[in-house]
Amino acid sequence: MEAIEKIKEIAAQAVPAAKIEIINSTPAAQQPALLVDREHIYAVGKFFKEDPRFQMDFCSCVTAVDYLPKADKSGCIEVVYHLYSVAQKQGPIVLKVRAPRELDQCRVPSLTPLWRACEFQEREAYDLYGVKFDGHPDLRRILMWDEFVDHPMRKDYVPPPDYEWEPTPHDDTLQRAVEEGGIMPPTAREELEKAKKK
Amino acid sequence: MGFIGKGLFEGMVVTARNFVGSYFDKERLVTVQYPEERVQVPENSRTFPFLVFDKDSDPVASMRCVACKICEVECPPQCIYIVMDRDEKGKPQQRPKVFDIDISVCMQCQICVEVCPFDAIKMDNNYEKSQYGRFDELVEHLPELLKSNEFYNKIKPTEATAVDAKLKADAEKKAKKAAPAAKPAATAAKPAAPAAPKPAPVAAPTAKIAIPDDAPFTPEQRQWLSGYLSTVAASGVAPAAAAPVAGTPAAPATEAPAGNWPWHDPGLGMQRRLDLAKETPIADKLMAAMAQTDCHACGYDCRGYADAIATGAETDLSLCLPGEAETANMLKKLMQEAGKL
Amino acid sequence: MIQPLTDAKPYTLTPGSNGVIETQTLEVSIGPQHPSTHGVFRMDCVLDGESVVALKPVMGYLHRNHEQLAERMAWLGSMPYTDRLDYFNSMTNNWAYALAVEKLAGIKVPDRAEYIRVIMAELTRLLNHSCVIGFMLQDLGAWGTPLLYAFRERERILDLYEAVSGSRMMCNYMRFGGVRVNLTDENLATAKDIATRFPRFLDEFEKLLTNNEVLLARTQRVGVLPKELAINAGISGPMARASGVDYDLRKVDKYGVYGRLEFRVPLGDIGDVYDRYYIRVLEMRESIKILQQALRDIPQGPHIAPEVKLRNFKIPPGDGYGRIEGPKGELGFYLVSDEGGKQPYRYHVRPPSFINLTILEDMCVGHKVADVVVILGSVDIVLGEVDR
Amino acid sequence: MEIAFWILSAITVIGAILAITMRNLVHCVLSLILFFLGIAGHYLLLRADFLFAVQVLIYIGAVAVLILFAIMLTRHVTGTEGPREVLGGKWWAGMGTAVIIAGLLWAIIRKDPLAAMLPAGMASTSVTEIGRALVADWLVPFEAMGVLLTAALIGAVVIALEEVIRKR
Amino acid sequence: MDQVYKVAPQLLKFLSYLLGWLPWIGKPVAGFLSNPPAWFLLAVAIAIPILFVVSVFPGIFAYTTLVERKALGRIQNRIGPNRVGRWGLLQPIADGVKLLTKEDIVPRSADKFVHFLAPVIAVIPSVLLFSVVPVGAGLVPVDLNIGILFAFAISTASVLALFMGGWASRNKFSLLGAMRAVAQVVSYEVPMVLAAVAVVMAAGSLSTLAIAKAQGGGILNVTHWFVFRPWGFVGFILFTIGAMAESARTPFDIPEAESEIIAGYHTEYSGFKFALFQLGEYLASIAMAGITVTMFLGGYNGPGSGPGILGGLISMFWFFAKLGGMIVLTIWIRGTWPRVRVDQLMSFAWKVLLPMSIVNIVAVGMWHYIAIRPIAWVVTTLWLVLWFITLSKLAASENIEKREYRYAS
Repeated sequence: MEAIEKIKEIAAQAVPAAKIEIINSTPAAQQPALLVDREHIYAVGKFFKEDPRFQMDFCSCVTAVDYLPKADKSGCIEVVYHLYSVAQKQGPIVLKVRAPRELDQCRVPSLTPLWRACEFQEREAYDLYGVKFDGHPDLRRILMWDEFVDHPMRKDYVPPPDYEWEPTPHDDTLQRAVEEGGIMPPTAREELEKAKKK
Repeated sequence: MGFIGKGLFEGMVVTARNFVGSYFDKERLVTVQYPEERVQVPENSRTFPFLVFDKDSDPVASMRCVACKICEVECPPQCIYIVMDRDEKGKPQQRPKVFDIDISVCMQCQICVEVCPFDAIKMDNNYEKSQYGRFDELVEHLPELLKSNEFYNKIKPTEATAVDAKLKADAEKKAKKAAPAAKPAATAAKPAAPAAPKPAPVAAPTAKIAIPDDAPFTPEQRQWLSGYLSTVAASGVAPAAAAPVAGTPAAPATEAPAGNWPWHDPGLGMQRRLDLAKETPIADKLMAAMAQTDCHACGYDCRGYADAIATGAETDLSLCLPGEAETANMLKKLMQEAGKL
Repeated sequence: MIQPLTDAKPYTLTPGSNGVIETQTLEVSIGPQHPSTHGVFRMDCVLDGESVVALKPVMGYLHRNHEQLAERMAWLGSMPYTDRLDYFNSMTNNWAYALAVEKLAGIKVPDRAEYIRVIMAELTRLLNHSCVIGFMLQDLGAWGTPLLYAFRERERILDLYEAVSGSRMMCNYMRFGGVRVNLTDENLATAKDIATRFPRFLDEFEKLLTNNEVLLARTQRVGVLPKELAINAGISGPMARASGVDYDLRKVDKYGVYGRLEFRVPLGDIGDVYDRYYIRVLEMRESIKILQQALRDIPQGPHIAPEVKLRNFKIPPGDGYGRIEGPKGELGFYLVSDEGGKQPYRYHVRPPSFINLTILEDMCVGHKVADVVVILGSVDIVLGEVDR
Repeated sequence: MEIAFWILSAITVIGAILAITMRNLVHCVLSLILFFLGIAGHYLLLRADFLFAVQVLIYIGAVAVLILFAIMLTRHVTGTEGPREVLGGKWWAGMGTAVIIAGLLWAIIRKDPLAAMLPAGMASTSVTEIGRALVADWLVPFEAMGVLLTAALIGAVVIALEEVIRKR
Repeated sequence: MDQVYKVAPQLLKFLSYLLGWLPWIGKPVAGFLSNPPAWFLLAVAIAIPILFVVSVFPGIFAYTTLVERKALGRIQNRIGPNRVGRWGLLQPIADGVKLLTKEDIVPRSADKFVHFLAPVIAVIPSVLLFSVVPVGAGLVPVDLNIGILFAFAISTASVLALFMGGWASRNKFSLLGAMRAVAQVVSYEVPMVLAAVAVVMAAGSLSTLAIAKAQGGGILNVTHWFVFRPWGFVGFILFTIGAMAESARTPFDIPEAESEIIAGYHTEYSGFKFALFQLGEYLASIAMAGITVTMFLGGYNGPGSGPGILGGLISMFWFFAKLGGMIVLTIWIRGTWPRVRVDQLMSFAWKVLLPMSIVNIVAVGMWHYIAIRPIAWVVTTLWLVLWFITLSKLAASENIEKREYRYAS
């Protein structure tokens, strides 16, 4: 595998319109990624898959990361693809694509047409992060049930008050369980309420 | 190959051999008749944690736990709940008043054992913990949790021997260190080693014990706690042990009321604590750099250790065990900033 | 161009197009409570008589948001939780997570620890493969006999695990930079004993199964997965190799000390259930070879890198992906560290059994309902890992 | 014997009536099986053991099961509750048919009692006699029947296959 | 029944002798019994076989389940039931009590009447089957001259119960199970009957007693068993396979394949109805084993069997020993083999078993017409072996291939 700068150059030549940026991993991991804009991620992916120098035929891992807005920069949801080549036994090429955090704008093109491996993983990213993958053949929730409303892996997700009573009173969850009507045995509820009155 | 059915026939030979073998060959019949027969569990086998104490005569006083809450913080499923014991003035004692482990939540990962700096919590190998209830029955409290060091030596001889040796070496080292450091007046009164006997519990009975507002409790817990402490104090259960044990110091020098240190909360992060202590004298800043567990791993409580450093009575900056290197580095930095180092 | 997408549409199970199916089809929900879905897993099948015309896997019944749990605790805190992913192979799960963290933090693992890890991983592979074959035969209706033989052998391996790590299944054994406790000579002797004994068990197992005509008739040319689809769908592990995909991370990445050990990677040609069964048998035989080499070569030395702290372990900001060849396939961890670095900002598991399920429908359509459970059994899923 | 005859007759008649009046198709067939059983019992009463076995084997074991199998593959098995109106308003046609058949039967039996038609000893040694009759005396018709049935079978297979091929 | 009718007066006399000691009613009862009227004799003669069948065979069923569980356990390197009584001997009773006290659940949308009727009907044919099984020399509950045919006729009726249970439960798995059961039982009937035809041709009678009698004699009453003839051996295997399929035993247990369709037609049954289904199934299986023994394994014949009290007892011993052997064989197979698929089951029945059973009938013909035994042995054996090889090659070519595996370089 060439150095990441070289790869970026090759990809930029192949898809001239694409805006590609290099993002570094931890110093030790040595897995720098290519951040591609939404419009061209499909083309770049297709290039890496089909180009004889890379032949990235194996899309190993697809996931999303939620970056909350910070003081200096706005937040985003980042979808990460780890590509490997089975044919040439090389990799990874890490592709990243970013979408705004707002649910209605949070959409990126699906790479499922390129790699079937993305089918379930993109569904998972949709389910847990609310990223809509345009062109996905069957974009439904996969881990959460169909009636579930929110996307639980987002960093600003607030779990609903369906706390199941747990005997260790080690934090304020117990308090919440009383106030919000979590699931607990009636005896425990009585005791808690008695203690509260006192 | 051969005729069709040969493989089927060979399979039947295999099962027949196993059928017969199960009557004669112990290798084939691995089942044991459980309640009557038991498999010897390996020494390393672990189930749920217990707390080690050293002296059979007084388990509570001789328990190794100092309620530093490291395990509570590190426990992945958060099944440990610790309330530190305090005397009537609200001064922390070096042991837990409440130590609960919810074994319905505990996942037997033994991370609490690994992180404990005092070798106070160890893994049991008793797997027969079934109960008839789903809730309170599955919470183990201090009395059930306390097991003697002999018991520990019995179930895990190799490990316990090593632990004992280490504790002994530590104690000796501490003792040696304490001897030359005994010159300054402030330190002389401080307890010498964590392994030394703990200060006795609450002395004089008082009518009402109020839990300080900054103690890490929910209002409800606080209310309950203060009520409980008051009753304990009033009924005079504790005073029996009031006579000072050898080596037990008198009350620490810093008798300032346990209050008005907003950073004195182990739940806060280092940065947050330092922020809270921004406009305060150096001693308070030093205190804020500590882990706030009042675990006495250093030989003081957090206040005392900070004062000792500030006055120059204590020069070793790496004594805060719960705070680990983070605290040590910060202490060094603060001291450098204050120009004392 | 971003194509506009209508909201997630409710899916319907009307099979085929232009009136291919005329007779009344039967929609059967196999699972979530079903003897051979290996847990709480559901397959919505449309049957034409006994033949499957459409099948949708439905999962998530065991979803516990493992990733979010991990994002709320320190790096070490997730280690015992990885045991619960694929509860058959906690050792390899530990390794995968430790490997990913070591990759991010740049920790060098001592040699002895690497060898211990290889020993444990290969024992896990033996354990997993033999049990999977047992479960598959259970699905085939063999009344648990092969399964219990596999369990009999697994028992010895689990005893070793307990002696080493303290627990039989939830080992929590690996640490960043090594393993938690060193192997004693006694443990090594036990492992050697297992390695010498296992081939005998495999011979017996094969005699019971490999030439069994019923098994052959039930598994050959059933659930065929072509090589191209296997690669494209990200299938990994024995399942991919049964389809002829030459991709074994032990050979490709040479992580740990696999580069120093000699072994071969068996490949199938057809990719049906029988190939998946037999590739596992062959892999077990290779694993025994690896075990013997590792037990022979294991050096003395520390079992854990001394500089790695247990508490307040920190990783510099950035991300990284570490993967190993688990018994079920490529098990990877994608980790992101934030400022502070005391806990993962993002923690993602790439579970092999989840991704291997992608092509379940492709493999099942056209076969009988009895084959569906066998195909599922040959995929080798553990719901703890699928649902996380 | 007399009592057995009446009981069996009652079973037969009730089975027959239920078979045509039940709403639920499956119940109809189950009633039909009851009817077949009654008939089989009559055979047994007449000491026609072989016929009894054949009745059970073929009518219950094969015919009824085939009907059930066919019903099971259809969509609407159950109707609403209550007896069904047989023949609509044309009950008189059915009654007329029944009366005519009963009359004919009565006339035939009166003229030439069945007992007289049977060869002596036939009733008791059924199997051997039947076997001999089928493959010795009536060999040609028997074989012809066999060929006919085989042809019918092949025809059915061809029709079914055509359906399958057309689907593909 | 005829035999019982003959010994009934003696039996009653003995009984009257016993009861004569009783006060009050002893005398009149003894008088009545020692000189019984004809109708009472008949009633007793009818009642005794019925009582025998109804008490002995369910008992065998109960302990078959225990033996099955024990043997399967040992095959799988487990211990098996051993908690209720010594060696788990009271386990069947505990099971019975458990099933009796369990809640009887009927699905809300089920066809209640048919759902109720199905387990009842499941038991009746199975019990009736025993009426033609000779358990000892001349000891058969009813010596029908169409015994074998009767057995087949009755056993087909059992499929009705499966159908009713599966259909009435209104459960898709039940329905699938019922469909499988019906298809399976109907198709396996054919090769089974044809395999029996060979025996009937050789014995020259449909009566089970006559067939058993025909296998007596020879060295130690053993050598004349039909299983020791080429056609008999093949017939035995064919019939055993057919019987196992008919009673849905592994590897033909697809109507209740637990890994595929939960429990098939009895998915929605619980408590005692479930027990009745099991009872019917096991009884049918045992009865089929009994008929197999009668037709191929010499029935009650064995060293020492014969008429008279002692011979009769020995013959009973041999019958039950062989029956036990057959039961153990089915258990052994159940512990070893996987299950076949439904289409394979069908194609096996129609493409292998059916031709083979027809071939077997031809072999019996040859045996009958070749007077010199050694030649008959050679010719029939050759004929059967040739056909077997051809058919197995044909069957194997469809499904089974030999594979070679390569290693990545």
